[in-house]
Amino acid sequence: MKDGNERVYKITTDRIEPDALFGWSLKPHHGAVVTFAGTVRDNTDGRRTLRLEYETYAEMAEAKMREVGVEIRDKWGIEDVAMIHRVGTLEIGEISILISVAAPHRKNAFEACSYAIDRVKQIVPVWKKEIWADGKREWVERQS
Amino acid sequence: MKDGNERVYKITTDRIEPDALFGWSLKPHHGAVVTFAGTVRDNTDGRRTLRLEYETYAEMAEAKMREVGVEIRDKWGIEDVAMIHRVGTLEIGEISILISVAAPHRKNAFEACSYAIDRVKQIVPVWKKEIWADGKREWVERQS
Amino acid sequence: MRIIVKCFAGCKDAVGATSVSVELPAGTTVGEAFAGLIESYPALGGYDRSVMLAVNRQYADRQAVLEDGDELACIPPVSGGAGPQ
Amino acid sequence: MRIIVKCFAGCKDAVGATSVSVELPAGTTVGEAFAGLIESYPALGGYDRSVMLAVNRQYADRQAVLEDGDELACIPPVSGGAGPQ
Repeated sequence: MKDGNERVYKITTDRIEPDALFGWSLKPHHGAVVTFAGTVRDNTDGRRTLRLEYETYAEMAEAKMREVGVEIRDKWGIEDVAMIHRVGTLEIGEISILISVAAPHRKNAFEACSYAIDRVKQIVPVWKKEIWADGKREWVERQS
Repeated sequence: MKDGNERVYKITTDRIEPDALFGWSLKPHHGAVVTFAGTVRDNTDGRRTLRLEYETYAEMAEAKMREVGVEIRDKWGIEDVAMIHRVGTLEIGEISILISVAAPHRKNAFEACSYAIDRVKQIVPVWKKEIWADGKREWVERQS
Repeated sequence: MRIIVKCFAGCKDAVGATSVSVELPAGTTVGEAFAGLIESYPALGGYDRSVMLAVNRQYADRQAVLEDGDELACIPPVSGGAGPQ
Repeated sequence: MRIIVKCFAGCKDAVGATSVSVELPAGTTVGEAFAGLIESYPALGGYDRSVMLAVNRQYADRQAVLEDGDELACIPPVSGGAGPQ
């Protein structure tokens, strides 16, 4: 648990552990921590995936994640948001993105965490390439 | 990561770690894991809390948690729900309840996790006693 | 017939025990049994409107009829999980 | 003036490089610069409607005017996080 106002908005090539952000967001006046982990699925629309390769525009990505944090502060008054996005080669089941939102009450924390991942997928410059089980490699380039 | 259909609905007196349920819920076809941690706050409506004491009707509580899991399967088709509730004496910042919901897509996972904690607070027989900083001790008995 | 009554949180404090055994006439309903408990333990009266009653670990209507050996639980409003909302 | 163009994902493949340096007349807009890139790298044409353009790490309108030393980034639809929805 941290007492200061540290926030984490980070791009990393390291493996992300599911509890990596818990201590960063939790403070003594909080009662709720909502965490979202995006994980690598073994298929997309039924087509088998072998692994994913993520690429980023790192300098801009961290700034855009921070911007999502500012939006959340303005909308819900929630200060304690942390997010980390992994890039490089990821295997099935590994965490690509982890977002943690801590707040005194749970309703806001759920809304803010759901909003955070929606916004990340809109404005944070990270791309993934599907390495399909059939050997093909394709950038995933669609809004979602 | 588990391949079977194990589910966790557990009352415990042990400390709950924030990643305790991650591996139980995640499977290879999932892309989203939403986790809710309820934590002990240092105040209620501004009054200082020293710690909390939780009591349960254990045999019924685990069955009721399982029932919430069945409701989620019926509503969203989500199989992979895990929840653990701690009882006994808890200090500020410790986790009283942890709920993890894993699913192929995130929207359902957020909805189901939020629903899970709402329902737990309605039907699972667990009570907490506030140990106030001023020395008073009081059962918290209100619907919320 | 004889049933076991389990008491939790504030109900436990009102009764002064986590569990009591009571003798009741056959055909007694859940609601009648709780009314009888209030007579024996007047402090339970404060829970008459808010308590939920469970028979053998399932929430039960007050009209439900008890049977010999049943476990009746007095469940004040629950407050598990985290704080309100 | 001279600007740096950064290319990612499919745009990078179309250009064949992560970064190119281009010489442009003063007053060139973001949109004009991208049109010029399509002339040099026709495979970029497929991104004309979907690409977002950023100047110095801020998303920019196509009408924005570039300045010497700017970093222009060609950003195909992003696909970070987890799968769709």
